[in-house]
Amino acid sequence: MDLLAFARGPALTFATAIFVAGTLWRLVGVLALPPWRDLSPAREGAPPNWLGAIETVFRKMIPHKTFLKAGMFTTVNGYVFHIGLALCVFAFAPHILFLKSLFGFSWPGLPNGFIFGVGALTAASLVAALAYRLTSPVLKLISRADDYVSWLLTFLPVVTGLAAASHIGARYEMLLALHVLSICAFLIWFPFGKLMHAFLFVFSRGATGARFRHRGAQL
Amino acid sequence: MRHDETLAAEMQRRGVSRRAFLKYASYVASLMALPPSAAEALAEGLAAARRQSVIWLSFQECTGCTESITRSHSPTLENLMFDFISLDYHHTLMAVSGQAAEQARLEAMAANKGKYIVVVDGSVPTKDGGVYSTIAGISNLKMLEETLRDAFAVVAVGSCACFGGIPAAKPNPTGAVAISELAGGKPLINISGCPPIPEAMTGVLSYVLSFGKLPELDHLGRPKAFFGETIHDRCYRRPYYERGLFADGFDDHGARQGYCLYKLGCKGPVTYNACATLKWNGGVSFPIQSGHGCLGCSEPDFWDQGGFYRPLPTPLGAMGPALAGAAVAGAALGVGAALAARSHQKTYLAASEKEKD
Amino acid sequence: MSLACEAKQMLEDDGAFVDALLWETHARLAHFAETGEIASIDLGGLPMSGRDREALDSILGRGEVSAAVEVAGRSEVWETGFSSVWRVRHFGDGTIAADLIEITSCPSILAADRRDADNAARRLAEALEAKLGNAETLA
Amino acid sequence: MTAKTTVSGVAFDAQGDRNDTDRRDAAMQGFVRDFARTAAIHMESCVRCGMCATACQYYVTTGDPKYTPINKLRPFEQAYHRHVGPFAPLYRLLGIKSNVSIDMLQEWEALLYDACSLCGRCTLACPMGIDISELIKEARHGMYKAGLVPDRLELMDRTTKAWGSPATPADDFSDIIREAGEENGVPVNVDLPKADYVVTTAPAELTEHTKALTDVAKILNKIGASWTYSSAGFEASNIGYINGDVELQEKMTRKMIDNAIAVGAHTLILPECGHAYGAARWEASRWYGREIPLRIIHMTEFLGEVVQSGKIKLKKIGESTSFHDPCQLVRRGGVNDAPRAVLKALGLELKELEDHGALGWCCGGGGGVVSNTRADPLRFKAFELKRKQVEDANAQHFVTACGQCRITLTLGAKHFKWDQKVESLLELVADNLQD
Repeated sequence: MDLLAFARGPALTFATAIFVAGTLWRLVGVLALPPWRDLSPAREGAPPNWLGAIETVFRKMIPHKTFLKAGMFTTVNGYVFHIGLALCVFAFAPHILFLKSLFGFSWPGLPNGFIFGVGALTAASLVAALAYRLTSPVLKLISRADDYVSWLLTFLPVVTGLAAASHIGARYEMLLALHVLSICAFLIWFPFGKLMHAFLFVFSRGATGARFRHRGAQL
Repeated sequence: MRHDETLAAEMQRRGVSRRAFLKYASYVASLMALPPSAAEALAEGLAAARRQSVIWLSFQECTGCTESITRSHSPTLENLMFDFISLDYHHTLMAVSGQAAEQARLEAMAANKGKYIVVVDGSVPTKDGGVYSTIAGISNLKMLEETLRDAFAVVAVGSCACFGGIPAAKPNPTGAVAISELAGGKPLINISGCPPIPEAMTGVLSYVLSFGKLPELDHLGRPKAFFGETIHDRCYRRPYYERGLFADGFDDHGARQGYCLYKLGCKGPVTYNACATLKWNGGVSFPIQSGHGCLGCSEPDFWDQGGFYRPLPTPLGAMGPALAGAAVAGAALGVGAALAARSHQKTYLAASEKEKD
Repeated sequence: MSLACEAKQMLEDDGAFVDALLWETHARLAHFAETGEIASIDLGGLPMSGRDREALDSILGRGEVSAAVEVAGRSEVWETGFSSVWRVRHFGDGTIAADLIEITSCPSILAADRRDADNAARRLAEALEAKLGNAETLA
Repeated sequence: MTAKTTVSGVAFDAQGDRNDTDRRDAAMQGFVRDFARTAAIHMESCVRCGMCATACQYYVTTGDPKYTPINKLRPFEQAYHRHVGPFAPLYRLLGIKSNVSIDMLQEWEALLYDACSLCGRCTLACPMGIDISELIKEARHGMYKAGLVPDRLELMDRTTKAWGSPATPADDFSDIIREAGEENGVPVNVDLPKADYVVTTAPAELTEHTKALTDVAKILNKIGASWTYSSAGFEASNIGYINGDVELQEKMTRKMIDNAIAVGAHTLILPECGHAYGAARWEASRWYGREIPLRIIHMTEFLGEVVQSGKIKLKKIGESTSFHDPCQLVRRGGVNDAPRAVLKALGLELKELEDHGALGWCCGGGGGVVSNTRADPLRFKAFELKRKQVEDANAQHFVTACGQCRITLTLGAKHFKWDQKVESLLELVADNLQD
């Protein structure tokens, strides 16, 4: 079996299985903990908890202006690589085919040249994020191994993807195999590190949203 | 059969000038993307060479490779190859049969000891002592071993000989293996494909004949001149790929427009061969041009890559059961973890209560 | 313009490629004029369309010499409108087998090889002897 | 009780004479009991983006990264991962997340008590929506259990346990009320067996701001309500809530609620105190164990009600004012409109601070910080932010609706010799009642 067949075959199946099992393990493990029921009467006119939660999931997409004064880079750069990653994952034709094979439906993609540009921008943005993490005193203090591992495992699929698309560095099937393997590594790590925020943000924002909107407080 | 005369003298005897070598050399140089200045050296080499004894062994194969080489597109030019070599044994093409045929092989081996080239098409069954394919009562395994012993080099022609091919596809009932596994250190060239492009076969033989050495090979032993680039890299439909324009079915708008066949399972991006430039049937067409994706036939295990119509980026394994199992396991672990945490918390609280008392 | 039309256009418009080839030819020709070093450009491996080939030949044009060589099929050789720039096209069974631009005084496929002369001399002598023999017989 | 410093030179207080291991284990027990679903989700969700730092007055004014809000949670987080998180058994097995060390707890005491006013501004800045302030409050539960609390706060805790209030023995309460009534010429009700409204107090009103005691009486008398103060349940500030002493928090909650039920009140009025609102309005039912059969409202909500319903009429002051939003009342309590409606009824033109409402900066003294003298330098540093915004608003009055905020702001002004009076909304209303 060559490396590409290994990557597309057993490696990908294993990694995806770990991803699914780990993600459910972590989510269920947290959500199955008993809640502290809030018996206090809601503020008059407060939305029901589920609505407060959903409102907040969206509300938190945009930071308050006052926090942007110091957090502009974090916010803008964060948006750049999140949108970049989303476009690369969900709008690149080969990726759509991959997702179609998993979910059974597909959608139109964007031209490769455009995706390539987005990928390059995303890689640059990730490098900037790392540089910021390594230089900001606050981030240096609060960062831990998880942050650097998660960064690397996000960065690798982007650069191997760019290399594969531009045929730089090695033969295409080797680059493709490395790309798939880097995604395997990403998937395996995902449930155990902060990458999990891709799912957790809904619950995290939602929980605070329910708490605050119940009180009639703004977020 | 011994061949003492130079090819130039032999051709001259037949009233053919050295221009024939020059023209043939131009042709081969162009095929193999050698610098045009190499054409003259190639012509000189060919002219000075002796007729090359070639022993062609056919094992577990379908004769498609022989069909391919004998139907090369320009008999007047390409057939010169058959003037340059002496095909001393090829059981499909030779006139004699039976004992006489095997005798011819042994004679050629004796007469050209250390100089003859062995061409093999087909894979060799190794299971159960190789009983699954025999010629004249001799197993392929034994015949290969015997013939290779005094050969100068071996050329594996076709994906079966190069990589095991279809006989070695799962579940490989005969234990078929590639020639490379049995070549025992002899210089080996793989010319893969199912079948290989005829020009690749004649080009490589000419090169060896003229320069007395192997051309530059890739990591799979294939001449880079023909296997240096992917079908995708040289495909005329590539701009559609870059634009994200794909055929979604074999009879949809995209297919009629001639859009890229990637979504229909084309293996062009990972297949190294010259189909997109040399094409087939005298440069008439190649699979993608006629509307079908590349099968990847010149790559190892092309039969076992999950299906010809399975797009390249899709996973090879059956994900469904694995993921369902993982989901159940993950949820169970999650519930278990939550219960464990609760009991752990209770233990802690109990300890704390005790302390209070 | 729709995306599909654009892509089609992209496949067809490739005039820049022929220009590059002509500049390359010019450079080699100038070098030949200066040093006498011959050169040739193989068009076979280049991704040229029929249209490109037509464009190339219409610019190069036809010069003073045109020749056909019949060996292992047909070959056509002609000098272009630019002296010392030749086009050599080998056919095998009707299709193009090799297609070259050669920058030289005379393409080698046209020149006879001296090593063939020996055989030719013998054959000519044989032809003459045969002719003489015939005359004697007649006489 | 001894004042000590950690290896890195940070001061910490320790109560009791337990050995380090016992202390550490007690902290872990305190931490672990608080991880319910929401806290666990929040513990899992941090992406270390650092946005919370930009929201914290202690980080912004000092630039010291250790004041980054999420950093203050490190021991709590470590306890979570080791004992409660979904991978906790794995971590314990592999020894990946070690137990919290006593050194770490001592180091973090100042971060959890001196450098956090529980103002919750970081919660609004967190893109993941982590309620950091709530988590810090829960982390304090473990710190209290371990006896690692600033001595000044612990002193208030012990006083409350002994007296029923950090300000005065419950026995003296009725006297203080009656004296204030006489002094200010306002008829007061204390320890009536039955009343519709029970009014509660905060320590500042029993010591410095005694006029507040009669201000509320004046308004209640004006609307002709049946109301009373009760010696059996007057203390609303709930030091247990602030210190992380959950037993005391529960005790104080029960005392106040049980009394109000006994008096047959339909409404319990909380004093002008932010944490009282958090503890009673939103958390009381958690500690009381069931829904509470009466209304609990903040003084500001009460003022809003009587003003907006027209039960009282106010004289128009006709000047401009700025308003300091008490964090627990506005940001974490949702009472944003009532104080503004009252100011409007007073005919005051409101000049909002640059950051106001839910986004207002904390006075810097909440969460016990103002009582914790050890934190004074940090608190004064944080005060600079507020001062600048108040000066920029350039209004004639500066009003707030929380006694603790008022004390903190007044102390700050005094420290910087800044001539700015901080007024109470209740007092303004009481002083401008129309006959």
